Amino acid sequence: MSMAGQHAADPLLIGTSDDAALTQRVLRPLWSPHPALGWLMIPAALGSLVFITALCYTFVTGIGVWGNNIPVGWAFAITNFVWWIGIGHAGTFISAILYLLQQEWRTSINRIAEAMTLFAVVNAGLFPIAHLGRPWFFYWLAPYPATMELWPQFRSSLTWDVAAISTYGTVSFLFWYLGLLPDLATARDTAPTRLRRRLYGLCALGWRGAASHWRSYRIAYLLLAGLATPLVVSVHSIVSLDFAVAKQPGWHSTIFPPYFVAGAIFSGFAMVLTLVIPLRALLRLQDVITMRHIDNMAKVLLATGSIVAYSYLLEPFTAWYSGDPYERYIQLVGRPAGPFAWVFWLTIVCNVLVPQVLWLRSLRRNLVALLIISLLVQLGMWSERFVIVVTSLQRGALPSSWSSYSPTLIDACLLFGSMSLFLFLFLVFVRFVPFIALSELKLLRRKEPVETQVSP
Amino acid sequence: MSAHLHDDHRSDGAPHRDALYWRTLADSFDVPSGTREFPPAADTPPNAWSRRQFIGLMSASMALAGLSGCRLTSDDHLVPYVTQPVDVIPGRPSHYATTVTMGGYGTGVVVTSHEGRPTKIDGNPEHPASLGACGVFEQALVLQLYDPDRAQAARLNGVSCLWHQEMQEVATHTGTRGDGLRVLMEPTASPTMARCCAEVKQRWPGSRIIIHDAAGIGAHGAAGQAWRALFGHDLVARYDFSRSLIVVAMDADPLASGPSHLAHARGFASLRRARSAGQPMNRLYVAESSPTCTGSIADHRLAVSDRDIVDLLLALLAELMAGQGVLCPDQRIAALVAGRTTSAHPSWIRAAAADLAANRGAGLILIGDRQPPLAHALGHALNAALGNVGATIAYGPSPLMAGDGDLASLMRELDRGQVDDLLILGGNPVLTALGDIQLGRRISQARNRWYLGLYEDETAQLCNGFIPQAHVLESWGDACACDGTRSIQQPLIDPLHGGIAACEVLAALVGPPRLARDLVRDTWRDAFQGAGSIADAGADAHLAEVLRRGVEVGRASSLVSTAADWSALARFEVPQRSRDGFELSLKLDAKVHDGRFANNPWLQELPDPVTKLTWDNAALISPAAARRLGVAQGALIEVRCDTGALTVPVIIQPGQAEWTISVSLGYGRRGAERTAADIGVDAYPLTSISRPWSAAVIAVTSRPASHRLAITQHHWSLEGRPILLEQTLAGINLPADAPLQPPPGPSLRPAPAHGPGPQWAMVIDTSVCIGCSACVVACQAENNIPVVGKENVLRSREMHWLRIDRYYRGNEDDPVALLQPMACQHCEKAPCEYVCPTYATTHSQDGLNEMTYNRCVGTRFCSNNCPYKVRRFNWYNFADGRDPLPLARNPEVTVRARGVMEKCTYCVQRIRTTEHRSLVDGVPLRTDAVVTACQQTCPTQAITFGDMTDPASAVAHLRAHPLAYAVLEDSGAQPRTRYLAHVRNPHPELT
Amino acid sequence: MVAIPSALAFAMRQPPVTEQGHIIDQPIAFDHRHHVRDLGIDCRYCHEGVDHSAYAGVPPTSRCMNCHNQVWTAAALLAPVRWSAETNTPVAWQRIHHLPDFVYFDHSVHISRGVGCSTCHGPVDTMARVYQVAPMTMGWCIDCHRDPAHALRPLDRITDMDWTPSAAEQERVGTDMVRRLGISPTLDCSGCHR
Amino acid sequence: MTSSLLVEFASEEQLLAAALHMRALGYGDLEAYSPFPVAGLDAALGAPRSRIPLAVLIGALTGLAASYAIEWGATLDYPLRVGGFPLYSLPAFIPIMFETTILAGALTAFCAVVVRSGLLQWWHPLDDIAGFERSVIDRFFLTVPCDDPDGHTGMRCRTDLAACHPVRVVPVGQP
Repeated sequence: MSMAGQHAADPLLIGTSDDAALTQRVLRPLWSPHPALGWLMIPAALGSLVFITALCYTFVTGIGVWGNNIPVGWAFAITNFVWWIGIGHAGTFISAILYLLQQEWRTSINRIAEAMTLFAVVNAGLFPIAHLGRPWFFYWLAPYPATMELWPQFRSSLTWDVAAISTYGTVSFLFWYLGLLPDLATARDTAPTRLRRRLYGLCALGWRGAASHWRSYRIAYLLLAGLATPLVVSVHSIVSLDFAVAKQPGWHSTIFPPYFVAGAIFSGFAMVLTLVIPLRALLRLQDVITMRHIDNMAKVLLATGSIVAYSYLLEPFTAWYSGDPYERYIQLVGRPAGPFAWVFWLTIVCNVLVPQVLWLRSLRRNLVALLIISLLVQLGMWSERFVIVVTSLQRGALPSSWSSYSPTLIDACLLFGSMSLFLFLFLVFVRFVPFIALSELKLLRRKEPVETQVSP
Repeated sequence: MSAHLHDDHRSDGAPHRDALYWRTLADSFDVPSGTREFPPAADTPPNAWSRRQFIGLMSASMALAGLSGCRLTSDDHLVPYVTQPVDVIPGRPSHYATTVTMGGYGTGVVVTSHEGRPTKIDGNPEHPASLGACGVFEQALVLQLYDPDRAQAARLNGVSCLWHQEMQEVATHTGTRGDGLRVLMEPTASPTMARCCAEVKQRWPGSRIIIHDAAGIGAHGAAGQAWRALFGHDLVARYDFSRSLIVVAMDADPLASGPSHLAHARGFASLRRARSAGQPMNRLYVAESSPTCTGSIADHRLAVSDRDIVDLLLALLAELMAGQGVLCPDQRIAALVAGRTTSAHPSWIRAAAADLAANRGAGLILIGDRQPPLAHALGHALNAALGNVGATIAYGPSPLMAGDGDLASLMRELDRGQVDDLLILGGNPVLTALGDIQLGRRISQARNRWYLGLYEDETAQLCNGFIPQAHVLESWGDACACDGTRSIQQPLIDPLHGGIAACEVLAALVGPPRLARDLVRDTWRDAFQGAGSIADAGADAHLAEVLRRGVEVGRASSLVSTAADWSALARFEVPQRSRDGFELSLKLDAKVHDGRFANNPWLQELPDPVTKLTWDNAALISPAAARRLGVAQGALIEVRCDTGALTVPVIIQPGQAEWTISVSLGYGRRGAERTAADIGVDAYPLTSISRPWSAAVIAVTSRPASHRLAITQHHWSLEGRPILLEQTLAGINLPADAPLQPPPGPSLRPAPAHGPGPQWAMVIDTSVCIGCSACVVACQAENNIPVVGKENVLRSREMHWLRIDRYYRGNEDDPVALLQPMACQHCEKAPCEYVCPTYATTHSQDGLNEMTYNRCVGTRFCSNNCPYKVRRFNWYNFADGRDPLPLARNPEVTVRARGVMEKCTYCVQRIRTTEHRSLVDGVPLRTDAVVTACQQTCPTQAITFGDMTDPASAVAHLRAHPLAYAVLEDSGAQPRTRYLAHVRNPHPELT
Repeated sequence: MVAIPSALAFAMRQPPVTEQGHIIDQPIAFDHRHHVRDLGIDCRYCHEGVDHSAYAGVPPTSRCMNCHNQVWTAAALLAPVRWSAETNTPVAWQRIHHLPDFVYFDHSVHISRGVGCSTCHGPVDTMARVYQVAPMTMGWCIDCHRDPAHALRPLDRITDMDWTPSAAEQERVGTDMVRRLGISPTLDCSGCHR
Repeated sequence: MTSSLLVEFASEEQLLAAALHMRALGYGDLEAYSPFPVAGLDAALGAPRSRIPLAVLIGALTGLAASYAIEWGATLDYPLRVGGFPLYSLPAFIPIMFETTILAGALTAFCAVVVRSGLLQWWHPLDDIAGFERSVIDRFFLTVPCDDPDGHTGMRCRTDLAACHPVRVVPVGQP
């Protein structure tokens, strides 16, 4: 998207006279944290506790405690998994792709987005393991020299998934951590107490901003960005293959990879907005995260949302055009008029209609509206995955095995519990980690025009 | 079960947790040992503990080793016999031929036993009532044997007692004539029982033997009344379906119920396999109120109320006499016909009449046991007029023992206080007695009530004396089939709970207690004419032979000539013209029969052949009635009848007669059986002496509440998909005809390469599948398939590897039913295999789609990707927690733990065992040597299994047949299991 | 990241884990050295099921008494046997060779194909107390199933404890057996797991 | 004996200029410290071309090869028939090969940073100099190793540096 028009309109940085002040400003939340964070942590921690309890209960009793059945072998767990991994895509997208595209406006939000990615991947990684019938054997999906002389079956997209998710998790972490090193060093050298100095110093790995450091740093960061870019695209493509390689009507579709990637970034940006808007207000970050950031993210939301809408249009069309009776039934009857039709229509409303209002500049700049929209989009993306997973399975090839599905309390606990865990981790991050890329901001200061008044 | 049994024998600290199943026998010291002919029961669940350890959560730590956790099983023992029985080879199952009885009639079975543990029941090919097939009830007996709810001890007035002393006590105080002594028993065709009863009568001339049969089959039902009136004595009709080209069944289900249904089904199928236009094929007309298995494959099914059957018969007679010039056997019938003319269903009647007239001597009119005597008489009239009697129908002497009266007579005696000692031998009459007999209330009028029963059921609760009954697999006995063929019942195992056989009780009454074995032997010796030691030797040799084969082959009783005395017609009540309004039609249940199997988890979870309902009974109403009443599936309705009211959930059943509400009996049990408790509603109170099988409905009101019915199939339409192909006899035109199904399109994947050796394949002929579900139970018994309970069935988590899909075509009020047994299709290009990340499901050299439980991590992707959705998942530890009866498990099949997928394996254990035997014995493997459980038990032999690469094999032949097709061929999976299109033989004028 | 799995993979192959050589006390101090080597009793006299059943079988007490009601009738060592026979109580032997319940191993087939007792059970005739010799892992089974020739011997030497041919001899005999008996051991999962 | 001077600057421009100036005067082994990467500094300090890209390429290719070897080798090790697929189903191997390529590459890149820029060195002599911590906040430093025979601590360096308007000059590495 072209920034040309925007430069005049909105600055990316407001009213920070010099580096020292900027440093002071950005690290303030670490040294004198906002009390609200602490209060927020309590419900988040409790929710995480519920999550862990539900996980343990499932682990001990068996996944019969979920609503799954035959034919609906996958339901909430896989829906949550796809949802979380999708959300996790915005981080790397922002930090890698926008970096390569030299989009300056990524600077003050990329750290938050990357952290969000990590925590989303943590959740996403838990569900596939938890959904196994015998989770304690999860490592059978990894190649190791077993005494059984057996190896994983590499034609299964689930095996690909293991590789994709673990790679994505690792690379996202490395990317995040590498970018964090200079700021950890800054934190080390500005930390008020000796203990914190020690701790941040430890994490900073002895970074002291030497030219040699910066040299390898910049090259490596560029390379990581280059590696992460195809990774972002590949991971959700592979996730989509969990469905696309199957014969199951409603899954067996070639547009899944691009469609899933678009959806992933869509939901990811929605999550970034959901996190950034309150955070910005809470910690008074209007001068670092300006309306320009908000506006740009809103535009990405609009763009990806439109791609998603197009996919929604394309899916039933291909089904109809293919003439395949099973696909046709799912797409033209099963989903719009089947047992979970309301979820289907909810998806349409949230993912197709709602984002379109972002054509209006005024709404793109209305924080409350944006917050609501981004929440609706995430709801929509979750239900989209639910529709894909459940309604397809419910209406398979043999009508004799068509069945209903109803989630259980444990299903709900796991879904909302995982959200709490996510929130908890994020709050911890905001509390203890420099959540704005300080060194990059200092660089940015020198490129961008700096205004002095803070826009509301 | 397991827990319960453990409790019994905790004290001795014996090795209950051995991993080698055959060692369970060695727990002999657990059982009070006496002079046992058979090794006593193994009282521990084989493998239960060790399996839990192997496959359970603990094994996580062991997994890397790919081995069992040896450390965990350090108390793992090998316990040999002290003295090994001669006929037992540890690790090799033994097979015993014996007899099981239903409604008194015997069915020959072969029981598989693993070191004294009966695990499976199959038919005895030499027995005329079985011919190698086996019904659901017979098979489920093996589970009943180990039922933990079975009565454990004899008691008198609440305190345990020695039953034989008490019997002698009864004998002493009964006095010389025994006027106050009544024996109430189930119908029996057992020579030994007859002998014992005779001895009782001889000792106490004043005593009376009352026979009560809830099923009302044959001599004890309406048919019996009809025959007695017409012919002057008890008869039993033998139907030869293999020679009946036109079968007209009136409110009858001859193929799936009744003592000879297995033989009927076999005979019927023999004329149903037409695979080219020329071949002879029977045509089936069925008139019934509620769909049955027989009705499901009818060429022309008529949905009429039970009360209209008589009119239908009269109309048929009228049409035959008027339209086809058939001579009426008697004026009085003609008069009757003239008196009642109905214009209903003219085309059906015309077609049936034309067919019957055209096939004189090759037709068969059957009347259901629920119909009044008049209907049976008319049926006989029709058969006689058409010359079917003697051709397709033969009358033989009834092998059932004639009693001195029925419950009604007992009721009167009870009211008059003439009964001092009432000895009830099984049958749970308090539950099954007709409603207005109110036996539950009246029984207390007998001073001394003894009950011999398997369970502490409704009857036991009202009797002050109770004796645990020996299970049919636990005791000696004998029985006759419908055709009088005698067979011996031998015990497979010592009584688990010290059960007593009925004949032993009677014997103890008249003299010193004797073992059933001796009673049976004496009976047979006497029957084997001649006395003296030599003859005895001959008798014993004969007995041994019968024992080995399980049946006295070729000794059917001779036929009796029948000359009907039509004057008897006058004695039959002629039902008045049927009124409008609903009729409540009561029927025996396809799963719990008269209620005796209500505690059998296999049967409770078996989907009803028609409604696919499990763990419940319900009111079947027609879609039209549902519209009229404005009720939906599962809604509660209150049916108020002249005999009482009933509140039942509704099932909207396509093909149900519009004005008939059908409810099956045997539910709503109030006995001590835990499994049966709180399931369904008891409809017996609505029955009455005057109308044993129906009640006039006064009003039907819909209740606001509804009930969750655990139905295993929710969608009945084929949605126009290539799932089930049909063809009419006239339509098939071989060999010119091209295959019904075009060959599959091109595939990107290479053609499947077959390894050396046989390539196993299955062909299922849908033309002869009657949906009786015997195969489903056989599969469950063979493969240790757990029972999951109603809650899980409601979540559609039933575990049956083999299910029978039921679809409907045409309008919902009078639809055509389509049946399709559906199990793993063993696809050449199995979609389940390539999505499994751990090689848990793979393809074997001989073409099996293997499921390796111990390698399964439970991603369930295979099930998601299965077009046929035949895979089943262990959502919980079903096998340990809920599978009630570990002793009934087949040791040849792994008991699946929680979290693994499972499915039909083509009975791979049978394949491998056969292969091993052929290797060891050095004989080449015959392709027909492997018989799958479902195939073995199928009454109509609809299932064929074998090596498809062997041109001589039946499978290869059938796969090549133009009628053969693959379900969902367009999925490209290339299933190994093929089906033969459903061939029908409709009357040209009715199509 | 690589070290831990490989360490585990190594550990799982070690005798302590596979239970090789793990000695267990038996209720009766039965000495195979005496019965097999000294007395030369054939394996099949006691383990009678081995050539026609999946289970080799443990001898019933009556089998012991066949001889021991004649010899050593008063030996204290044999008191448990006599007690078992008198009280009709089976002897609860400790299990040495564990296979998981989902593994269906058929002795008779292996015997009939020329797999000797000692091939898997080792030199039982030299064991005071029997212990597990082979690792009994799936990999160990599979190795023979992939290349049976190195594990086969003439059918008349099945129970021969001293069958130790030279490599060449084994090669010759093995390949000959494979050819003559048309031996092709299954590698299908359902061969052992069902 | 060698000693060096730590020179502090207020802006990156001064640092850059100083670096260029000193190198022009023949001073080698200059090292600069800054709170953010200063464009052109590497050139000014005469840093050699980084070999990290090559390392990453090698690492990535190794990952690719390894995963291919594992997938194909494992399939051959126990050839089981699956869904009628050919044993060598390369297309199905590609996703994992791709992922491992990325993974190995990324790991190499990170390790390369740690190794090449001598991280994991939690203490450094400069850390003892008060005010040096501002190198990660807002100040720019240059270390000039000056080696003069007369023993006087970098007299000439100081004079040379005077032209670069340093905030201050601190001697380091004194015995």
